[in-house]
Formats: sequence, structure tokens, C-alpha cells
Amino acid sequence: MKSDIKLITSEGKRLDGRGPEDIRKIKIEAGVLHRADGSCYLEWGGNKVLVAVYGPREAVPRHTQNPLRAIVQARYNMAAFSVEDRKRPGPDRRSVEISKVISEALEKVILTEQFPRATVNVNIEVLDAEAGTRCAGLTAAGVALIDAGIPMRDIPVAIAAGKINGQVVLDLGKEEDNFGDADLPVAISPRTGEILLLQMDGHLTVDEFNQAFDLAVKGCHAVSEIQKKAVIHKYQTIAAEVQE
Amino acid sequence: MKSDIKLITSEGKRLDGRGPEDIRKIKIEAGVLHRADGSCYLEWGGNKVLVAVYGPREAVPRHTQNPLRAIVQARYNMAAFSVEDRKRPGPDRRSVEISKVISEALEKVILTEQFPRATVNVNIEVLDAEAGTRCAGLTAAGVALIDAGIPMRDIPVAIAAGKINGQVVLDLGKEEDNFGDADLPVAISPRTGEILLLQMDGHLTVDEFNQAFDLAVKGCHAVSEIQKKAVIHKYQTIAAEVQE
Amino acid sequence: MKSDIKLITSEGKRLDGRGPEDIRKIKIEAGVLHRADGSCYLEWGGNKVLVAVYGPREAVPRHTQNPLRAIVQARYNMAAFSVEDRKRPGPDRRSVEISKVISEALEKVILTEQFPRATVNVNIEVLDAEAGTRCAGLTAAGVALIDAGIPMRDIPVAIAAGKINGQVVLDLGKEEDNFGDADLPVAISPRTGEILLLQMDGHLTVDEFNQAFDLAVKGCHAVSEIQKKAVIHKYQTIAAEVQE
Amino acid sequence: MTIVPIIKRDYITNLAAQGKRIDGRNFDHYRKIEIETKVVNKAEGSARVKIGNTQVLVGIKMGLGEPFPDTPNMGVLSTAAELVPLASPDFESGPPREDAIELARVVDRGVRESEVVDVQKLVVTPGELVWLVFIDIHVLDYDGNLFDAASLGALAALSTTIVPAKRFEDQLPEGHQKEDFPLPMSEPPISCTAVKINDFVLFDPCFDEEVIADARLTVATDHNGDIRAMQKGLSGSFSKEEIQKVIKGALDNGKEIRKKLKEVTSS
Amino acid sequence: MTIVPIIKRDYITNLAAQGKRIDGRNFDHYRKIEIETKVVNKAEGSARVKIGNTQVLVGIKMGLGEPFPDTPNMGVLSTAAELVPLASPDFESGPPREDAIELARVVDRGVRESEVVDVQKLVVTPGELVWLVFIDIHVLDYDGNLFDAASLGALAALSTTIVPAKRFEDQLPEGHQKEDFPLPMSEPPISCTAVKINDFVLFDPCFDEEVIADARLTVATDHNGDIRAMQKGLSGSFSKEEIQKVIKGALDNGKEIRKKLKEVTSS
Amino acid sequence: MTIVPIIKRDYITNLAAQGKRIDGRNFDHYRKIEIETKVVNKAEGSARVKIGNTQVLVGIKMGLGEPFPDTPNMGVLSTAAELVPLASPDFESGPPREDAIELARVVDRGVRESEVVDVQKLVVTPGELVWLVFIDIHVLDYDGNLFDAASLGALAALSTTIVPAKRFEDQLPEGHQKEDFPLPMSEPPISCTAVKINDFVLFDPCFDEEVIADARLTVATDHNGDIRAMQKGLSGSFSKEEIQKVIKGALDNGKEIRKKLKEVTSS
Repeated sequence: MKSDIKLITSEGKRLDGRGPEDIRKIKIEAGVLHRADGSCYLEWGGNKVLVAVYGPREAVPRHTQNPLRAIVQARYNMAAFSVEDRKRPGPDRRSVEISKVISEALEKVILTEQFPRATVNVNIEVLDAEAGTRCAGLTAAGVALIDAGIPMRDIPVAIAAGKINGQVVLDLGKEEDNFGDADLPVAISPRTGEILLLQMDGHLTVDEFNQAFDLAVKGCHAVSEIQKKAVIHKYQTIAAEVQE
Repeated sequence: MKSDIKLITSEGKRLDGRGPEDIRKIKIEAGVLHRADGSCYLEWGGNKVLVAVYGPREAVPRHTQNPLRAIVQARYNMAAFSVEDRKRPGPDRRSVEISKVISEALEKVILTEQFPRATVNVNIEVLDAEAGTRCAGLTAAGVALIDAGIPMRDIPVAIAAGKINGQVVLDLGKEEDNFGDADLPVAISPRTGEILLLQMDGHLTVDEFNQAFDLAVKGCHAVSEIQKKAVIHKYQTIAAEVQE
Repeated sequence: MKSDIKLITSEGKRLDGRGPEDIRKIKIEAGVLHRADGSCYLEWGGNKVLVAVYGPREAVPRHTQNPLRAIVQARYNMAAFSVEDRKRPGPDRRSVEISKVISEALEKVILTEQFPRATVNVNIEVLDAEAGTRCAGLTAAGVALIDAGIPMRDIPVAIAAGKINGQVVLDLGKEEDNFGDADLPVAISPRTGEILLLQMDGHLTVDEFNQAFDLAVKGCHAVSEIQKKAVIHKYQTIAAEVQE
Repeated sequence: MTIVPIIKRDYITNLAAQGKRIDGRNFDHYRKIEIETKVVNKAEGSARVKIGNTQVLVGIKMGLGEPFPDTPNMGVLSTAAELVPLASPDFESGPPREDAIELARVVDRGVRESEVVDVQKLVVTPGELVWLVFIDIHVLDYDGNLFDAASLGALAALSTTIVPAKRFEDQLPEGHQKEDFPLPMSEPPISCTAVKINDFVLFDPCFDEEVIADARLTVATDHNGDIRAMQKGLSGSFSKEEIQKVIKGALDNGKEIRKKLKEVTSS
Repeated sequence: MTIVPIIKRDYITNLAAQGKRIDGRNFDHYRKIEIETKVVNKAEGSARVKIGNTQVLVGIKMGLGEPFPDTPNMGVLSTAAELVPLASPDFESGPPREDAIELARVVDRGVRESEVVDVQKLVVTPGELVWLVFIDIHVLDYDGNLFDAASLGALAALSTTIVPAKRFEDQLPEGHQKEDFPLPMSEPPISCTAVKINDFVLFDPCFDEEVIADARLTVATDHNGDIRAMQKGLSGSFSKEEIQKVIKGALDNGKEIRKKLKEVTSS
Repeated sequence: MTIVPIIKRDYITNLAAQGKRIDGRNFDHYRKIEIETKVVNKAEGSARVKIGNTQVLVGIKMGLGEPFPDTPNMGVLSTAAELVPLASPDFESGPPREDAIELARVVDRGVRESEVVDVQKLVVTPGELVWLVFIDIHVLDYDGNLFDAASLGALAALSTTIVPAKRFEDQLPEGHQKEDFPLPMSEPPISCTAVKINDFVLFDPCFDEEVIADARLTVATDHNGDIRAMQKGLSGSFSKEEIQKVIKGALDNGKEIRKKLKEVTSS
């Protein structure tokens, strides 16, 4: 049933006109919120994501504290109006799982050992959802953490590769996600190439997996450049304001 | 649609025979419960309300304590059988909001600064509901607080004014509440005239508001007299028992 | 309606062929789990029950601690697949009540005064349910507590008597429980004969009650022998393993 | 979990050794029982029961709905108890705790198993539409022995319940009874509770007695002198003789309480 | 419960005694208001409102469903507010707390009681099928005065909402309108909020002012200069004169804000 | 959140540096696997899986109900996991925590995405009535590697499930198959998990290894040697080479485990 829908032409043209390795349009802005310690607004194709970082601050209740390092608590939340059929507000099983895998991915790059007993809260709000929100959220979280001045080994970045109509492609769109053959979200630390997040649903041969995996890593590096530009732009704006 | 129903005659006679400024029958009894530190039973038209006060006692958990003053926690609850169609037991959004505005109104008159780190719990149970339960609950709470010996600046008192078929009236009854034009519950401190609670739903011109507001304040003073009689009656009964 | 169904013949033969005082087949195995401090697997007719004991260990949160003795927290839980129509996972009102009466029954025999501020957790999982699960659970809990080395005055044991088609019988089966006249679960301390748990639903004359009660106590003593064999078998196995 | 109030316990047990109780009653006597019915207008039936200072209000609401699949020819009974923070400094708001759940379930079984409400007469269309009876127990003042007060309140409230057929006439099928009618009831069983403190068995415990009690036993008996329900509670034990004593006291007290209930509900 | 920040309070009240506010505004002035609509693609209507640094996003989703039994000829409005932990270090995830509930209920009443949405035009089949309008308030950045920002956001989002009849055409009966159409709206009331600090009445409080405020009053007024809703909050009191002052300020500011709303939503 | 048990970690990593594990296994070896099916009478299918001391029981219940609106021609699969306090001193009763949710979702995706259950054959009346399959995972004893034990338990339980058409014959339409029949299944993918501790990759971690592990990777592979699902966990990272190593080990171990599963479920 899945393969009935034509998602890519024999010339490699996808439903939205992209080629197999093209990434949807990405726009990143750092420091968009007043109260948060750090924040980021990101648009990625039809996705709109807002991230606020609070911390490091003392973890409460106390029994959640780790005496050796900070804990990282990411909370991925979809707004009720972010999807076609209204979603009930509040966490569901899907968002709990995504919060967990994002928390674990971020923990690897944050220098948590500098802040024993503290917590770093990363609040990811999906305002508009159109395939790839967990990668969009993690990518925005990386920028918001920098904006908050949280010490990190690297800025984490994520993108999904996948397979549609038997062909490996980068950055699945909505129909590709729904009717494709496989989805492979990957997050990396771009400086070291370490894999921070990896999930796979669908059906890939080992060769296809390797191909998709390499494509995702390549995509991560491309998105990483956009992240860095957003961070630099923010600092330049601040510098300009200070000079005025 | 609202104005289709005749709620008041041109002579100013309401559905239950009252005139525009008449208050439904009120009966107040203080000290009706054994375990509570203070209590009050109040009937107001078809409303039946029971209030129990506990405190001041140490607030738990500790992080809810205010080191400078007592906190006041009113809890407005409707019995499952108090309304035409059975209500699910437990708090709903309406009762949470009413609990909040009553807590805030009571906090103003209680000498909370005398009891740092303490809590005063005011439990309001609506046993029979027929328009005006929040005012009935707050009025009964005032008497129950006195009965509990909680130091107060004044005995708070409440009543609603409103508009039906274009005419401003006091103390809305059930049909008047459902099909009237506006509802204006007001609580005051009768000694100073300070406004402790004020809400308005519906449609009033500024003149009508002023007229309704003054009527509500007048009504508060009338109800205040009934409160005081209940308190005095309780003390006289105790005095008589002591003398026996 | 209840008496329409023939549950026992005039010769005293029950649906599954048992006589009035016959107990269903019971199989008890101690020490079946690796992580638990003590455990027991019990089959009783069509019932399958697994019990794990943890403790004594410090009770958390601290405000649940009793400074004079350990608290006993039994948790009776039915697996979603243990009944004909799938049960929603998690506690319901029935399991909360059963957990309470089992906790109270166990508290009497455990030497709780030896472990102030501690808790003993008794987790009872019903994997297959077919009448009499609370008695099966309590009986298995007795063995698991011994297996955990919790000091006890006695090994508690339970069984139900009841009335079917006007006749008093021991150890009700499924149809007997659904369509019988009365159900009388009883737990005792077999050394002293003290009654630890007693509930009754249905309709018994005082004479029938006495008859059923005596039968249940007799049944408890019979089940107690099977419990003891399971405990002894466990120790013999350990002893044999040590010698090897 | 509070420390057992040792001084209070000594006082009560010393009195008991002399055959006395703190409020002067005999071991097997009840405090004054007051039953008032029709105390809530919005409810289809209601009763306020006082046993000494303990005070419970029970309201009955009715509605129409589907029967349970396994009992297509029976109306539906549903019992809930709220231990509202009004009634005791130790009760908290929030989801019902195990005490409230046990109370509701014991009252529920008392009503259900005794078949005091004739649920077969509450069927409108078999398998499709039946009357639902909601029994809501509101504990107003807690001075011990909630089981008996709540059971009695439920029975009194049910006995005066009027099925509101007229209000629901739009939902009732053609030709069905559309006049209000009293809830069909048969003889109720009466629930009586005793506690054991050391070796003493005291009926109708007040709060101070209940708090230090070792064990509790509730026995519901009917007008024929038969037993209709039992529930043992707390972490102490009973001997067979003690159970017999509680059954006897439950029969004796039950007779008196049944008489009082009849007076109130038949008036 | 935090200790009242006494130093901050002194600073703000000292300024107020000189007729000043911490951000230089007059007592009855609002911060800069920005309204942006159609900010979310998946929603049927949406708006982002900024009042100073406070930022609220409101999304409207629509669906088909049954009307409430007592209003068979009306569509259904439903309002929920999420104070997501994004917006403030003090907001927590979890079930909505009383602050979020009060916010949602005040916005809801503002929309419902003012009849700004013509719910009678949202009926498909009376008593059976109506349009459901879900108003979801997402607080993104909290620097005071959520009531006004959320109310304004709800109105702006509703004003640009398109009823997605085409997407639901399979569920709509034969002959019913199956082209998308704008949500039928009438003139909206505008909600304005002031707080009282000592004897000073300050409109549109920022976070620092709100935290030390004694009392809060929200007044919604319509284009005729009539009052459509009021809500007093916090544990301080108002005198009658102060209430009059707030009403006057609400009328004045409301006029300006209504103009701004119209500009945005009619464009 | 507990302090990382440094001594235990040192012990395990020192052993690993010598190519050894605490229970004597090779890095890529599994503990003894035992699969027992039909262990619960009331369930339509069931299996108890032991991997070393880890023990999981999976029960399958079936019912009839509506399909999801977007898949009218498919039966419904639903997976839940209970980490009951029986299984570990660290598991608590209450609503499922994130660990239980992740476990259920990973098993669910493994079953759903691999299309091992032929849900198109579970349709009774398209769009109206389909078979519902409830997969309930009960963790009985937790000594590491729950993902593999739960996945294997789910597959074994599903493989022996009998659709209870006879019991539901009253709810099935005229002319529909009313004899029980085996749940239609195709070749299952097998899930294999490894953890990384320092630079060592260890398959089938026991509890002590899992507790100190840096990262975890689960790979499900099918009988063609293709990959059907992956899930990385914990806060450490993997290199590409390490991922390759885990895939290879998953293919090798998967082959063995598939053989064992077939022996058990075809008998």
C-alpha cells in the first residue's frame, strides 16, 4: 500500500520539487524571548519550533539532584493547533519518548560536570508540525543552549534521512514521512562526528542503511552551518547594539 | 434569545414574587460541626452551603509556606447531588476559579501577618445549588472564620446584583441567572466598603454598572446584619450553656 | 436468578467434580525471582499468582515513616490479560480495597516493631484469575515473606468458604463465585487461630455462617501444610546446592 | 502515619477494664442516632444521618443510560464517597484515598448484595435503557464509625427516593410510565460496627476509640436475623468468640436501628 | 510562595509617588502592542500578540461534533490555556494550575458572553451536528498582563479564522455549504487590565509590577462604551473610585486597541 | 538519580579491557534464552521469556471495536508495558514513567512497522468493526535488556495467539467466520541490543552492565538480513564503526534467536 503513492520521479524529483539530497528551507533566529535564559525560533519547511532554555539552576525536588553533574531535562511539546486534527494539550506517549531521546542526546554535549546538583531545562514547543519535528527541535535546542551561555563541547544538530519508493533521500517531507519506506533521524556532534541520536522505522537493507546514514551525517553538517550563522548573527547584533 | 423570557413584570415583580431590591430568604447558623475549628451552615433561597474552617496550622508541604504571613486556602466544592444533572465529584475548572477568587477575597480581611508559615483552610461545600453559590459560600465563610476565632479586620460578605429584561435587580435567582442580561457578584468589607471580590458577565452600560454596583453594596450591608445576628446568637447560646 | 444454576448435585458433587470440602489443586514454589528479596509463585486451580517482597528498607517519602514500627504495603495488581475481558492496567477501586485488607492482615503477623521507619513491600501480581485471587495472593505473600527472611510470628494463610445452592462449601470456583449465594474469604494465623482477614458477601444464616467459618479455618490449616512444604523444599534445595 | 497516642490509649483501656467508655456508654451501646430525610432539594432522595457527632449526608441522583452488558435486565447502582476536608483536619482534597474507596465499596456491597433496591424494576428497554442510581456519600463531620453512618444514610436516602420519570419523559419510549414513582425497595439490612481494643469489644466507636483500635468488624444483618455482609478492618485480629459477640451485638443493635429507620422513612 | 521582594516594591512605589513607572510610561499607558495574524499554517486561524515583552500565540482549530444538549442551535466554543514552561522560569509542565485555569476561563467568558462569535451560524444540523471552535492559548513569553494579551490574541485569531468546510465535506450533509467561509464574527469587546500598588492604579502591568501588585482589575468594554466583563484578582481591595478609574481607562485604551485590531484583521 | 557506582564501573571496565565480562560471556554473546508459550489461560496468547535472570511475561487479549479513521481496512494493535514493582526495587507503582513508555513504544514499533501481524486480515466490516489486539508486557524480573526480552515475548505471544471468534460470535455479522483461527502472522524481525561501556560494545547487557553503560543501541533485523527498526538510548554516543559492529552482531544473534523462536512457536 505504501508504495502505491508516487513520491519521487525516475529523475529524482520529489513532490515539492526537491532533489534526493536537498534540504527544505531552514531559518534560524537566536535570542527571541525575553524571560528565557536562551532561546531560538526555527522554521524548517512547514515546521515552526520555539525553544527556551532555563538554567543551570538548582534541581527541585532535591531527590532529583545528581551530586556529580547537572541533569538535562528536555520537554518536547506540540501545541494543540500544530497539527491537522487538534491535539489534546499536554504530554502523550510519543512526546514523552521524544523528550527522553532528546534529553539523552543533549546530555552528551553539555558540560554537565561543571554544575553538580543543577538542572538545565530545554523547552521545545512545536507550533507548526510537518515531518521532522524532533530533528528541528533538537537543532533549535542546540542554538538556544548557546544563546543561554550553557558550556557545551559542540552544538548538536539533527536531520532525518529515509527511503521513498525504494530510493534513499534526505530530510523527509510530510507525505514522504507518511507513505515512505523508512525514516532515519540522526543527531550528531559535528566536530567529532559522534552519533547522539539514532532511530529507525521502516525497512532498509544494510547497504541502504549505510547510504542513508551517510546522507544524514552530511545533512547534519549542512544544517550545522546554518546554526552557526544564526549564532554569529545574534552576536553581531548585540555587538552593534552595544556600540550604538 | 435571552430577552424572550419574561423575568420581571412592568410593575417590577419577579418570577418568585420579589421586588427588584428584595433578597431571597437567608438563614445562617454558626458552629454546626464538631471536628472543625469553626463552621457555618447557610441557606440562601434554594442554596444550602456548609463551611468548615481549619487553622491556623502549619502549612504543608513546607515549600508552600510563606515566612511572612499565613496563606488562605479556600476550597469551593459542589456535592455531586447539588445540581439537576449529577456532577462528577472533585474539582472542575469552574470550582478552581471560584476557589481562587474567594481565597483572594478572604486573604484581605484575615490578619495573616500574625501567623507566618501557617495556613488557614476554608472548606466550602455546596449541598444544594440555585444561583449565587459563590456569594453564599463567601458569606458563610466569613461567619465560619469568626466561629474559628481567626483574627479578622472585618467579616466579609457578598451578594450579586444583575440585570434582567433590561432592569437592574438584586440577588439573582436561578432563571434570572440563566436568562438574565448580566450578573455582578460583589464581596465587600462592610466596615470600610472595600471591594474584595468583583466579577461581571453579560452586558451593562456604565450607568447600569454603577446602579447595579451600588445595589450590590447595599445588599452586602443587609446580609452583613444577618451574619452578625448569627454570630451573636452563637455566643449567647454558649453563654447560656456556660451559665446552666 | 442466582439459584437457577445448578452448582452442586444432591450427592454433593460440584461442577468440577469436587466434594463440598475439597480444595482445588494448589502448587507453591518459593524463591522464583532474582531481584526480589523474597518471592513465591502459586497456582491454585486456574489462578496464577506471583509475589515479590522487598524490604525491610527505609520508607520514602519520610513523612510516611512510623517511628515505632515498619509499615506493610501490599499491592494487589491484576495483569491486563488475567481476565476474560482485558482489564485496563493500573489500580482500580477493587484492587485498592484488596491491597488494604491484605496489608492489614499481614501487618499483624510481621514483627514490625523490629524495623522502625522501614517499609516492607509485598507486590502481588495476578497473572491468571479464576475466583479466590485475594486468598491466593495472601497465601503466596506468606511464603514470599518467609523467603525474604522477614521475621514473622506465623505464616498467614487464607481460603474462602461459601454457600452454593443453599449448601456450605469450601474454596469457591468461578461459577460458584459468580452464581453462588455467599462468599466468605478468611485469613488466619494458623498457630493461634487468630482471624486476620474476614469479609462476607451474600446471604448466610448465623448457623450457616458458623458452619462456613469453621470450614474456612479447616481449609486454612490444610493450605498451611502446602505452604510449609514449599518453604521446606526451598531450604532443602538450597542446602543441596550448598553441599554440591 | 502518626505515633500511637499512648496516653489516650492507656486512658481508654483503663476505663474499659472497669467496664466504662469515655462518653459513659456501655460497650454494646450506640450513641444517639438522628435521621433526617429530604434535606437536599436537587437530589432525587437524600438523608442526613448523625451518630453522635459523626454526620453524613447522602444524596441520590438518577439518570438514564445503558445497562452493563452482563446484566441487561437490571438498573445500575453506583456508589461514591467523598471524605471532604470539611469533615476532619486529616482529610485532604484530591482523588479518593483508600479509606474513601473502602467506605464506598463496603456501602456499595451492602446495598448491592442485599438486593435492597429492586434493580429489575429499573429497566426501561432491556439491554438498552435503564435507570442509573448514583449514591453519593458526603462525610460532613467525622467522629468515628463512618461505615454505619454512611450505610444508614444510603438506605434512608434510597428509601425516600422518587424516580424522576416526568423530568426524563422525552428520553423514555412511547407508552412507558412517565409519572414519578418511588424507588422500588425491599427490607434493608442494617450495618453495625464494633472495634476491638485489647480484649474489649466496643460498638459504635467514636473517633478517639477508633484511632487506637486494634481491629474493626462490620456486620450487616437483615430483618430475618441473617447475615448479609461482613468486613474486617485494621491490623489486629479477632478470635472466633469475639466474632460471635460482634454478630450478636449487630443483631441486637440492628433491630433498634431498623425500627428507627422505618419510622423516619415511612412518615 | 515567595517572599515579597521588598526592595523592588520600594523602588516601584517610590517612582509611582513621583508619577513614574520603571519603563518610563504614564500610569494609564500601554506598552507597544504588536499583532501578527496567520502565523501558524495548521491552524484554521492564529495570531501572535506582543504587549511589550509579553508574547502570546493563539491558535484556532475547528471540527464537527454534537452541540451541548441545552443549546442545540449553537456551535461550541472551547478555550484552553497552556502556561508552558517556555514562557517563565516559574511555569511548570503538568496539569493546568489555577492561574492557567483562571486565564482560560476569563478569556472564554470574554468571547462567549460578548457573543463575538455568532455561534448560531455554526449549526449544521440542529441538535446533531455543529462546528466546534477550539481556542488554544499558548503563552510564549511572560512579562505581565497575560489577560489582555491572551484576550486580544483570541480575538485576532478568531477574526482571521476560516471554517474548513471543504476539508470536512465528507461529514457534512447533502446540500450543505461545502466551501470554506470566514468565521461569522461581530464587534469584539476589548479587555484592559490595571493593577493597584499602594494607592496607585497602573494599566498594563509588566511582570515586575504584577508581582508586587495588591489587586488587579480587568474590564472588557465594547464599541458602544458598554461593559461586557469584569474580573478582580489578587488579595488586595479596590474602592469604588478606583473601579471607576479603571473603567474609564479601559474605555480609553480599549478604543485604541480596537482600532489596531481592526487594522490588522481587516487587511 | 543515583551516583554512578564508580567501583562497579571500574571492575567491569577492567574486566572488559581483558576481553571478559562479569558472568564470563564473550562481548557478543547472549545469556541463556528460554521461551515458554501459553502460560496464561485467560489470554488469547501468551509467552514468558527469560534472558538470563530477566523475565518478561507478555499476554495478548483481543476484542472487537472500531478501526482508526485513517486506516479503515486494518485491525488495531495496541502495546502497553508495566514495569511492576515486583520486578525491581527501583520500579514504582503509578502511571507509567518514561522508561516504560519508551519500552512499550519500541516494542510497538517493532511489531507495527515490521507488519509481522497481518492487520488487513483482522477486518470484520471495513471502517466499522475490526479486531483489536492488545499486547500487554509485564516485566517480572529485571536483570537488564528489557527491550529484547519484551520484543521476543511479544512475538512469541502473538505467534501462539488464537483469535477468539467463537466467544464473540454474537457481535460478528451474519456469514462471518465464527470459528477461532490463529492470528495471521508473517516472518518476525528479531530485536538485539548492545551497550557501549568506554570503547567496548557488549551485547545483551545484564543489569550491572546496563546501569553503568554510556550508550545503548537496539537493532531489529529480519530473515532477509534487512534492518527493520533501530533505537539508540542513554546519554553516550556511538561512532559509525560501533554502529556497524552492533548491526553485525544483531544479524548474527538475530539468526539464532529466530531459530529458537520458531522451534517454540511451531511446536
